[in-house]
Amino acid sequence: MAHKKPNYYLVWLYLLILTVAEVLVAFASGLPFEVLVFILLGLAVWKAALVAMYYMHLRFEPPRLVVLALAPIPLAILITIVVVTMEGF
Amino acid sequence: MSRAAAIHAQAPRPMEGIRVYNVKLGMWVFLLSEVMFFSGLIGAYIILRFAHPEQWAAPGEVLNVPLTAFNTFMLICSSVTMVKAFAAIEHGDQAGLKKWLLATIVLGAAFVGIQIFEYMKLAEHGFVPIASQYAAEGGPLYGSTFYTMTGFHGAHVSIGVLCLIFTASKAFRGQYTEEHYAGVEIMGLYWHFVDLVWIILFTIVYLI
Amino acid sequence: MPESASTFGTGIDSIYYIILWITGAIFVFVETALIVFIIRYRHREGRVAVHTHGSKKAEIVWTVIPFILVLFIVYASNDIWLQVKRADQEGAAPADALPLRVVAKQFEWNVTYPGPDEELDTSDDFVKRNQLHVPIGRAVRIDLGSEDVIHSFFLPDFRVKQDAVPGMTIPVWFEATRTGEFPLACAELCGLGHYRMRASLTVHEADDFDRWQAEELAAGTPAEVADGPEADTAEENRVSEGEGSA
Amino acid sequence: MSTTQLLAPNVSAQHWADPSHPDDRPFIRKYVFSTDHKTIGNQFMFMSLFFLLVGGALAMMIRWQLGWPGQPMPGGGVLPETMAPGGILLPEFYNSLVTMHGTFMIFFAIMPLLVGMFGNWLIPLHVGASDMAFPRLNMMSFWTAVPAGFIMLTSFAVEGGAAGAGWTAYPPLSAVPEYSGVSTGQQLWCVSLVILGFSSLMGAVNYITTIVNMRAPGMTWLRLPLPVWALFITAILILLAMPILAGALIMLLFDQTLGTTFFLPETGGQPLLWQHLFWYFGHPEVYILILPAMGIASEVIANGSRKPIFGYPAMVGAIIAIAFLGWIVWGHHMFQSGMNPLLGSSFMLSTMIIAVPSAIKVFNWLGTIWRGDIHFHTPMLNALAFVGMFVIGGLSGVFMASTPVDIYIHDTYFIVAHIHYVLFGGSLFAIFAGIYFWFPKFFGRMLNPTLGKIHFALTFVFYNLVFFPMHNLGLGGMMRRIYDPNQYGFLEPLQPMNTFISVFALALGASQLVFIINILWSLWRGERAPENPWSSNSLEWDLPSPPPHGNFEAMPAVYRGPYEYSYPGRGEDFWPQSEPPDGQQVSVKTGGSPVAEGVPQ
Ligand code: HEA
Ligand code: HEA
Ligand code: CUA
Ligand SMILES: [Cu+2]
Repeated sequence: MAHKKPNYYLVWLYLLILTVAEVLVAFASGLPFEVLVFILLGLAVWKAALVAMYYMHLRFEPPRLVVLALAPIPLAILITIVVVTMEGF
Repeated sequence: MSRAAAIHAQAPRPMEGIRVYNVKLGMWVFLLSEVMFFSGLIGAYIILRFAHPEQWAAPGEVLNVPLTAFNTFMLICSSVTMVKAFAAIEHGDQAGLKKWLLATIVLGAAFVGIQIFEYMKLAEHGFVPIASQYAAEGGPLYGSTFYTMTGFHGAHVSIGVLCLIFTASKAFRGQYTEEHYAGVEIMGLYWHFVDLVWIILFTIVYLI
Repeated sequence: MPESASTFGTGIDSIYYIILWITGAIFVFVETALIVFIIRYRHREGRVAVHTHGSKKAEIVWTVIPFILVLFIVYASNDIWLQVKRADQEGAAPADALPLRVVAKQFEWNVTYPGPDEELDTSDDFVKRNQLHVPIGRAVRIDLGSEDVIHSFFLPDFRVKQDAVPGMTIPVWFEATRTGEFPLACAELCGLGHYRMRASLTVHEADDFDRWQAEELAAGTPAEVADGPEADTAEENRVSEGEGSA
Repeated sequence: MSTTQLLAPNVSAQHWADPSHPDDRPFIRKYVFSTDHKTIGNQFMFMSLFFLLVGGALAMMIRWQLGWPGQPMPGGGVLPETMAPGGILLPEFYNSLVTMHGTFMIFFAIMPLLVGMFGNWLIPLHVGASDMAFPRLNMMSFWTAVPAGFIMLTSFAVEGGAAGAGWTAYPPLSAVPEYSGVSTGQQLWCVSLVILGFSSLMGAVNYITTIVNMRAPGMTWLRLPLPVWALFITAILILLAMPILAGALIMLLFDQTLGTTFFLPETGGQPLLWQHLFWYFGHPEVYILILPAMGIASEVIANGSRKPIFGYPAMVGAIIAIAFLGWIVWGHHMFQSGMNPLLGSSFMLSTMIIAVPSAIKVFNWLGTIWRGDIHFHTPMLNALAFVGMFVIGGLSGVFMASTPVDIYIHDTYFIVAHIHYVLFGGSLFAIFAGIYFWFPKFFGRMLNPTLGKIHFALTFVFYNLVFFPMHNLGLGGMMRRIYDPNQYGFLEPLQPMNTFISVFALALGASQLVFIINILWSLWRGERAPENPWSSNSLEWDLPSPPPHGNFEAMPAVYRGPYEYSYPGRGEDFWPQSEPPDGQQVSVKTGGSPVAEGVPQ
């Protein structure tokens, strides 16, 4: 292996803690909906990033592959933003 | 013609592509289109929900969050076992490979099982995608989007399990080695991706 | 294009002609260049092509010029676009507009008139099928809806087109500048009767319009459309008989 | 993983052609279930040309109805009662005709021709590889496209007839049988396109991997022939756009069959949601249909005018720019749909800006023939026609991009004119150019130039007589997809023009017979093709026609860009990419595969 192996169990622990955190935030914290959405999405993205970086080894791949892998994200975000901005319907 | 002169100055050298072997690159490229597929579904979900918030019951009211949280836990575990299998074969540890692959299969299958169970419970409660027969709180769009998104993810997991079984059978025939483990690696990529999608879906479908 | 019969029609046409001139010029320029080069540089014994990989300068020129041109077109188009389409926004449509409701369904247009009180959903409303009557020189504001599929409310002479989408009520406005009878067409494929989903728009002199309205009320035109196909499309109106539409 | 594994994965496991022992694949592996990219390319060619023929035939019926409304169609008697009793087309059948014409032409003719055929023919040869990265996947890609097309065809035969909601299939019309009178046909339409999506997806994965990873030594990004660049970007568009369509189609299918209501307003569904998803796929799709055509045109024009392509980097940049902008303009199909007008304004801006990279391409083509030494071989003629016609189509696009003007011309024949100027005048002429150009390489025989020129002349003239007047129809206010314009008083004066168009449309269809005959005749009787009939530069022309299984005998080496024509001080006016500078010897081992061991299999 060209790179030093990450501690997979540690990542696993992270994911669990974050999941628990999510559920707690969603139900136990009386936060207003807008804030809630924000935090929850943040946590979800964080978890997703962990999986991609360590389990899918993106962190240890040549940069060009990383670029490739991130390519569709803007598009995905774009369509969502545009459709959300249309109080037109 | 300085430009033209420069043209053949460069001697041929072996191209390196992007230093990732074909099968792996191919899998990554395929996963990109998967990202777009789920973005499409999620985008639709967001539009419909923005247009008709009243059709969505409060989180946990209709959907069984504890059960699904447990299911999420299992899927996350299956990711660890998968990556351990990969780590094992990288060092030619055949036993480890088999052990971890089997573990992944079990966890994956369990996830699908629990999801089916969840569906049946929900259906009893009148939570169905069909507008005409919808009985639960909220409105039919809630059900339609829920079943479509989670259903397609479930399908991906099921396919993943089948592929895992295939991979495992090859592993048991000792067809992977320290040098030849591409099959395991791309299997892992797909599996982790499915996990990743679930992480997102769990949040936006169950918690928000 | 048919002569414009609405206040903003001429404005829209002028944009069309601006674009026609710009693109026309480009068209002539490009095609002549193409033809001239083709003839001028056709293969001849002993002709050698010039070996060049291009010219930064030239490329910058023909990147910047089109860019400016299109920005100009956008700038020229935008105001009138918003004026036409944002019927419910401040300053777009005149405030004193006459409110009407048009509901499309396979394959007819049902027009609800507010009656003398000029208020929709009041007792003196009345409904006509496939007949749109408006006064001249006064803006009309139409709440456009659909009962079944997507149709498109198309008044060629008025440069008005707006899809009628089921589940949505979309505001449309225009102000007639000519009296007479004009076609109202459906421009969005809406089933096998799409090709004949037509109606007529009649523009009256103001007092003439009131007279017409009075007559209709006297004749006791219903506030609800009687179902069943309209007379002149009754024969061969397959959907409302055969497959039975909504 | 050790660096040796990372290095040059492209040289690993390529099975180069071996002249010493003959290709001994059994017939079925060689011609039917072949994994050879050249064979698959040929298969795609025959399949798509067949569907082009089908689409054309449907167009002929459309034109008959519009030219002579309500007249019994000659030979129409053979059609069943449900379509054309006594040869008179029914309105519901007309809707199916229009829908299927658009569907076949876009999804089963032009797309597989440009992507399936040229993609397979050109990519491995142009980058100097022995085959695609995943030959078996490649084969599957073709053999999933076939059933998709078959399903689409059979939908004509089912109860209620073929899909009739337009190729854009707007719900509720497409989702509720009661509204359209079509049920099974519409569902088959969705299923077929989902399957086709899989096929395209497999192709795209293959192309991207091959181009990124399997370029021969010296084939740097800026030495790639433009068709490969175009196909690379196109593959990315397919990869990211097709899944969106698949998702939307599946939701539509659920609405049709399960009773969900994604697009049905009664219980809160959004008809506009479909339009957003469809066009979010749809506009990238139309660039999928033009970018490869642009690449082919560039190749042929540079070759025909014996000049380096004018501004190669700019050409590449323009392709990328068009593809990127293509993602943020979809709303221009929805200006009149009830979408927020402010959104309309921003979509107008982004749409207009696409004119800029397109301008770069057009003017660089002009720059390429400028002071060239133009040889008018059939491919060149078609390529020049491509430039001329694409400009017309593009400029008419600018009218529609202007929101106020679009109010009037939306859903009129002005749009139909635009469609055909970009798709026929653009894509199809480029396809003709490409077929005339590469046919010899892949079938070992030249296409007959005389027939070729006749075909070109007839097509070019009739094509313009058919589609240019459609602009006027549109300005006259004639709506699309109408079965009988004469229902409207204000359209009756246009009938003579419609008849005129129809006459030449029939002529246009007929003149395609020349092309068919030319192909069929040349396949067996055509004169044998030399290695390099057009004295062109790219790698495939070093190989025998047709190239052997495995293409090259060893990893080829590349020394320069693909467009070094008329290089000063050289004997001949072309300079193959693989020719080593000033007579230095090619070592067969160039770039060899010492680093290949241990790449995971
Ligand atoms: C190959 C396919 C293809 C291509 C390349 C294009 C290219 C373009 N299209 Fe087209 N389009 C279609 C296929 C295509 N289109 C189809 C099939 C439909 C109908 C869908 C349906 O059924 O509803 C459609 C519909 C369509 C619409 C919707 C119309 C409506 O329904 O109301 C619009 C609106 O903006 C549009 C715009 C454009 C523009 C701006 C371009 C631009 O990319 C064009 C850019 C090119 C040029 C501008 C010419 C060259 C440039 C110069 C010579 C430089 C100078 C130019 C200027 C300064 C202006 N197209
Ligand atoms: C690439 C795409 C393409 C092509 C080539 C064509 C070709 C033609 N189209 Fe096309 N058309 C569309 C794409 C295309 N069309 C689309 C997308 C629509 C919109 C659909 C909708 O509204 O939903 C449309 C709609 C459309 C309409 C509008 C219908 C309506 O709105 O009511 C009309 C009407 O005249 C028409 C006519 C024609 C004609 C006469 C041809 C002629 O050019 C046809 C001439 C014949 C051929 C080109 C076939 C020749 C065969 C070969 C060359 C193959 C050779 C075979 C072998 C060697 C085996 N088309
Ligand atoms: Cu209503 Cu077309
Ligand atoms: Cu478009």
